[in-house]
Amino acid sequence: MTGERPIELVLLEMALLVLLGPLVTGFIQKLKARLQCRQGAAIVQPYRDLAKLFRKGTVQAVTASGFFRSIPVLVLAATVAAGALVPVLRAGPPAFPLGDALMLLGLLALARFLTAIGAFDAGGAFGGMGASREMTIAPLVEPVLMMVVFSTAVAAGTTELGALSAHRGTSWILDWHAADFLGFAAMLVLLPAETGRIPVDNPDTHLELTMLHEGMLLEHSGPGLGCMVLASHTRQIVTLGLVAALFFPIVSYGAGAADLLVGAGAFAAKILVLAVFLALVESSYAKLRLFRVPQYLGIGFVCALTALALRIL
Amino acid sequence: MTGTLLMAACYGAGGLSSLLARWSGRLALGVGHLAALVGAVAGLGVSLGVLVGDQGRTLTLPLPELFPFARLTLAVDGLSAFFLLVISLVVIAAAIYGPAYLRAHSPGAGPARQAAQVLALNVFLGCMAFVCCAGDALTFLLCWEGMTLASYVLVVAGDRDGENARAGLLYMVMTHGGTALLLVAFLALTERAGAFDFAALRAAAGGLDGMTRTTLFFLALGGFATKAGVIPLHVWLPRAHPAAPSHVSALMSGVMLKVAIYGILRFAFDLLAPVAAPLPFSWGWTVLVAGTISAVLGVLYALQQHDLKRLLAFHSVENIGIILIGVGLAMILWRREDVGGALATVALTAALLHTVNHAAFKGLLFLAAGSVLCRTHVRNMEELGGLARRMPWTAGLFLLGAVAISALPPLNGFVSEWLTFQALLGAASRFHGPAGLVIVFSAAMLALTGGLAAACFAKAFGVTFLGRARTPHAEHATEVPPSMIAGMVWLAALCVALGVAPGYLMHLLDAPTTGLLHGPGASAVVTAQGPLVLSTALTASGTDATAISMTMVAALLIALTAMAWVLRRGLRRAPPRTAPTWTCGMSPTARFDYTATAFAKPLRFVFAALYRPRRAVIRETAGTPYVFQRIHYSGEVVDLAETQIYHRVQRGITVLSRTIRLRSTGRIHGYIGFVLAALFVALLLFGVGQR
Amino acid sequence: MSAETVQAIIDDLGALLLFTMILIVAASQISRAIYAVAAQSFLIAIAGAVLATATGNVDLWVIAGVTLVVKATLLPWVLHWVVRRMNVRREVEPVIPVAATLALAVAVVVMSFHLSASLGTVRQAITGNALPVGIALTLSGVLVMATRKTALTQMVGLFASENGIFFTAMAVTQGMPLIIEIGVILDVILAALVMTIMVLRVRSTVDADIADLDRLKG
Amino acid sequence: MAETLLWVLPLVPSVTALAMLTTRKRRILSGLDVGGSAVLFALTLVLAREVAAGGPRSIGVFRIDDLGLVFLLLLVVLTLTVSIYTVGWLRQAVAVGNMKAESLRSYFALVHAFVATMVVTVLADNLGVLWIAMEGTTITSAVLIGYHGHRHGLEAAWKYIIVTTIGISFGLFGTVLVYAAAADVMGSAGTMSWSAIMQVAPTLDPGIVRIGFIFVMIGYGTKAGLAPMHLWLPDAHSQAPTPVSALLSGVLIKCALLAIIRFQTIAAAACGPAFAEEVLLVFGLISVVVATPFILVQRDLKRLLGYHSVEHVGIVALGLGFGGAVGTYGALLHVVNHGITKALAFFAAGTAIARYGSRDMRAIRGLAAVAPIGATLLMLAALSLAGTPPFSIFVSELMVLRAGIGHGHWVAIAIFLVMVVVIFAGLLHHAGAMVFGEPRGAGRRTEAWSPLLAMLLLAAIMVLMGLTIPASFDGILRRATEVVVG
Repeated sequence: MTGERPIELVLLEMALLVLLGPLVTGFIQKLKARLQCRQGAAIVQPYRDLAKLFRKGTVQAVTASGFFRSIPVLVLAATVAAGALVPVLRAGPPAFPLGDALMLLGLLALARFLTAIGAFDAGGAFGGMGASREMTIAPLVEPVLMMVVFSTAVAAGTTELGALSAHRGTSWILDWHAADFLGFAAMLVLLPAETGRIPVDNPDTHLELTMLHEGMLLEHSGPGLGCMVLASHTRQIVTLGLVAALFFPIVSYGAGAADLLVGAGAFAAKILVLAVFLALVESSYAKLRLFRVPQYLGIGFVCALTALALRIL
Repeated sequence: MTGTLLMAACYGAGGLSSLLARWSGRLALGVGHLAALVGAVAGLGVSLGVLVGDQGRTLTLPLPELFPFARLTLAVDGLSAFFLLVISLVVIAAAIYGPAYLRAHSPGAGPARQAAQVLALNVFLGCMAFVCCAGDALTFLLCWEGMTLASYVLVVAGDRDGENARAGLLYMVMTHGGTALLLVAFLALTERAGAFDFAALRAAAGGLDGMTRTTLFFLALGGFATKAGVIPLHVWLPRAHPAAPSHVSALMSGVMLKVAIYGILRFAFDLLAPVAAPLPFSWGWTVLVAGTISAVLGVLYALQQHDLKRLLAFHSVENIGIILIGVGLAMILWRREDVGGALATVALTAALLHTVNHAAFKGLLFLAAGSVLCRTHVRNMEELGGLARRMPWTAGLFLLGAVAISALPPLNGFVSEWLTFQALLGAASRFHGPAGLVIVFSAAMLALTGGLAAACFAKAFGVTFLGRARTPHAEHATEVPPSMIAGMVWLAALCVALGVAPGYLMHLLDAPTTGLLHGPGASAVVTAQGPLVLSTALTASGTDATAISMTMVAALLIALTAMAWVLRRGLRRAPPRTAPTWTCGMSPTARFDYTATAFAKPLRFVFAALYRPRRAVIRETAGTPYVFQRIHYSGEVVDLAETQIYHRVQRGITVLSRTIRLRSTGRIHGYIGFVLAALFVALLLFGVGQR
Repeated sequence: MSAETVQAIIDDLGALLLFTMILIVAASQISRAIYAVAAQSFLIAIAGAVLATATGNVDLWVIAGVTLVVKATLLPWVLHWVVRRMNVRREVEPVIPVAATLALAVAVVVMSFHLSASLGTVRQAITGNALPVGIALTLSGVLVMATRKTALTQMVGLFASENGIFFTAMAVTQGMPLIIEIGVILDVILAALVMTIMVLRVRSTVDADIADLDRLKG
Repeated sequence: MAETLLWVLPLVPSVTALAMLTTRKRRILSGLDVGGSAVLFALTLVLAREVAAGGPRSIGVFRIDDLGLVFLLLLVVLTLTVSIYTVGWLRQAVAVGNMKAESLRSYFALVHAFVATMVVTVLADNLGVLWIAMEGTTITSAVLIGYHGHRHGLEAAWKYIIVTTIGISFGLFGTVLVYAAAADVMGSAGTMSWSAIMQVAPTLDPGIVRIGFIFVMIGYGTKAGLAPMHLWLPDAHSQAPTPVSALLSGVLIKCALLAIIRFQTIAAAACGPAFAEEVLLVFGLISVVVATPFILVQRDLKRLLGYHSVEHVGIVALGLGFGGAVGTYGALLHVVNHGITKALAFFAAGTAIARYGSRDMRAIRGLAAVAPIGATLLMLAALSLAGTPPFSIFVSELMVLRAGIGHGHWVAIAIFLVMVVVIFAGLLHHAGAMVFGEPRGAGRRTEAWSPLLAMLLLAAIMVLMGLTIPASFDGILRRATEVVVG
């Protein structure tokens, strides 16, 4: 197998993801604004928000229990840990085995689970509503994600993301199999759901009836809310990174600084493409009713299943 | 050897201690559970002795000659030892937890009831332990039925209401039917072998032809599946388990079902396995598909339950399904070198690992639910809420169990499901064509199961422990006594240990895996890169191993948590203020909290085709139809298997019997006529023309 | 007297017995049925006497005598006494039409002859038609019990089938050991007594025929 | 010694019966009752020892071999426990007026006469004597069944006496035919002694023996309660006084089975074992199947137990029908186990009925609350009857199953198991409904000691036989099996 990734590189990549997460969000927001012929906020706006949040004090609901304060911490930790599993700069498995795609999805699921718990804690109707909807969507998204992962893993014979992208090698869209196209299509369908964007969720509104993820954050405030927001930024870029690792080649295998820079550039480009896609989708579609979402995800499911079938048959 | 005897002696003593109830029920409870505890420790010793000791070693202990036609023996090999280990681990917790629970839950219980409970409990434990240690068919059957009978007593002895009796009846009847199948399977072997001990049965099975072999296997599978609660044979489970005292529920759900798994493994890989040939395809595929269906439907039904213990019981159906997926894969792959290789070991390891994991977290969850129950006397979670502040220990431990059962890292549930996934993927990459599709589909279903389980436990934990107390029951709850907490902590520690450092258990799995598969042991395959790393080889060539390290991930999580905690403290040290929850400006009450029904409603819509939900809305309007005085909503989700199969069969039999009974006129002429007719027909049938 | 003659006589007696049985089956009044049974028992006594002379077996004389006294005289008298004692309806009340009963009886006779014909080797072991006749008598006696309402007719049918057994016992085996025969007869008497007592008790407590009670069912 | 015992044994109950007529006092009567039964019990044990030591003995028309010994032991054990039970039961029955104090002596006398006739049936070697004794049991027990003297009792008694008399008149016919076949072989030295006939059995004419056996099967089968000749049985068992029910169901039908077994051996020797086994198998299956629906939807507790006897007699017939050493062993074991368990069930049911004053199971609720011990015993009996370990019946049913599977009667096994499970459901449903739930219609009274003692004795035997088969008893059973299958 190619390109062992030393542990410090893994940590570096993780830190990179955490730092770049808000930037992606800012970029998407800016692009949306442009597409809607608005000026829009600066790309770095998310950083400003975070900085402000971390400087604020905390207001906690009277009914909240002891768990409430630690929820944001755990959520953030789980999400960032997931970030450690995505290959960013170089392909190939890490020097010391850490986790694979299943572990990544597991950590994201853990974060989501804890968020839902936190939403219940305050005891308002909105938190419960948000949690209910989130936990309705999630079980439908996860299997499809897994199937996409399987569809590539069956070919590569591993579920370790680094190894997967290494196996993908320098191959390019040209020699994709039909299965890859279908899998990628499924992934594109899932992306908005996983990143909490239109048409599944609307990150901008706090109108009770439309929001999923935001509803769970209602009772969080100050640094806690900051952690949650940072976590959602990270979650977004981690998901994009997952797609990249699964479907786009990692350009560089060398160990030199130059290779790393090339890899970084390539990664940035890939993320940029996906971000643009998200922005386009979000500004050209309307949000779906909750009970339409399963049908929407159904498209992804069918694509993924077909992709698997093509792999196996 | 001595350990086995000690175990028997302890359970026996525990049973006898029920006599103490004559003087003091409290004393009887204490002594009985203490004896059970010692017995469990002895069992632990025995099993570890076999598992850690040299491979392939088997303890055998002939019992006194009781029946002229069969000699009772005990034989503890790797597989038995492993299940004995699982049993003992949970029994320890239950024994610590039990006395305080029984006293707290039903203070008014008479000594007779307590005596019955202690006696039944110890008989139950002893029989469970010895089913796994049985060395011959008769011992197996006797202990098997003893186990059923004792647990039946525990179910019906709980409370004196008819509900328990009905649950017990259903339980008893279904398992009895299962035992009938087992009887046939066993006796068919014993009559060929001319003896009852397993060695002879093995030898006799060697000469079977394929058809008979498969028939016997499916008979046995039916029997065990009934006990394991595999859909559609599960209907007794969600009724019987909640009816028992909670620590007994923990044992029934966490351990007793596993004994059925033990039976399946014993039959498939040991007794009926052909000599040096792979198992027939039909076996593995049946088990795999049945497991998948049980997993998905089990969790789907669990989602719609509002009775805490019932919900947990349905999750047992789900987890048994997950275990069976692993078992089925192992059956499919075993001895098929072209596809199998070491993968059969991975599958079996996954199944066994999930067995012990499920025992740990399901036991923990049932004990925590029991703590809630004995403080609030309410099982319906809609009437609970806000317990986290009143029972912090119970809440925390329940949360831990919830994370574990939802297969979320870094706890143990994730490990076994990860292994199962790896086995599934490996099999999928080997089998091409429809077979591979089935495998992949069950992998997807397994993923769906995980997600739904997370949703279900978010609901269970959130509605039960968080938010406001909805009823006085919940308001006046207090934390349970330390002994009960200790019992739960023991299992919680198991969950964490198995989750963070699973590699160290693999050595204990060597004996059963090698013993059954005659191949490489679990540790050789799964922890090839050292105990900290779990790795599997997906391709037949063994290259491209996928490797994860639960330990590393856990460490990373802890480090990140510490860092995040610093962040969370904020840059400015402002003391946190408290304010009422925001509810659009209204003053919030408990009625604002999201109920379990509401939480599960979207999923009920999504899976309406499976649920067939029934809902009834009754509107009481004042004079005009536009003014509602009260709206009463009632909805329920019916168990398809129950309504479609069981009720119809039962109704059919009853109606038939009624009609037959009504036909009988009590006139003596009819009686005489029957005698005469019988003679006439008999003479014509047997008498005439045979010379 | 030669074996042929004995066999001939026994066969004729058998035919007569069948005739009396048909009388019993067809009887429309209890008293006639009782007379028919008495006649039947009388014929059996004759059969016993014939066999006794043929074989010189003293036991058979005794049995013939006992049969004459008990079954041809005592029991019919008891039955008559009962009939008078409780003035029951004198008519026999059939459960199914008499014609149907007769048809069944014919079926029984045919079956029994067919049956005994099917075991040829036994022929020489048995005197003539004794076996089929015996089976026919026994079965159609029970047939009467099954198709008649009143308790008395059932007792009549019972005695008729007992007669069948006796006839077979005599003809087929030249008589069972005396002690056994006596015991059997005593048992029959005892049973008859108990039954009579029961009939009378029911008649006295609840004014109904005991054979009509059908509360116990299911 | 043993020979003397052979003719002393039937005398004991007869003498007791006569002695009963000398007094009217209940206590003295009960004392005589228990005493007589105890003496019978003791003497039987001595006899059993003798036989175990010196093999079969015979004197005159009486003969004891291990086959008979099995039934004799069952008989005396049940007689003793019934006597113990009767003490307390009678006190209660007289108190509520079910039994008239002045007519007690006739009751006791009849019971012991009944026992005496049964002893004779078990000991009889001469088939004629066997028949006479059998008719004797019919007459005595008929009077006992109608003892209460009310309408239903008399109806049941009438049905019983008429049907069984018809039945065993067929039995007599069969006996005559077999005797004829024997006389045909032995000539003038023709005898009705079973042991003598067994000597020449292989040479008997198969055709006539076959017809004889069919007659005997139907005849004694009626008495044994095999379907479809069983219809009298639920009536009789439900109407008789409880102790008599226990005797009827525990011993009497077993005596009829003994008669059938005796003839089966002859038939097996004369025309091959296959024929007799076929007949037994068919009737066994019919009995098991026919009993099921009536058990499921039964309301009368004692009728329920009656139908259960039908089922279990069917199981014994199945065991004999499956044949072979295993099947016969299992059948004989089942005879004993069912006798013990069914007696226990009748006792428990009787106390429950007395407590609630009704046989209707819908009226009996929450027994566990008002009479814990009795309720437990009832539940145990029900579970054992349903065939769950660790109770005796499981073991014998296991043996029967072994025989069936060993001989490959798969269809019979399938039907049998399905019925057993369904019956299990029905029985446990009824028992659970009676034992659990809220008690109504009965207050918590202390449970009388003597019925409890009797029941505990039986329960002890039941559990013991479920956990082990004592070597001595096993020996008896083995030799008895040899007697049957040679």
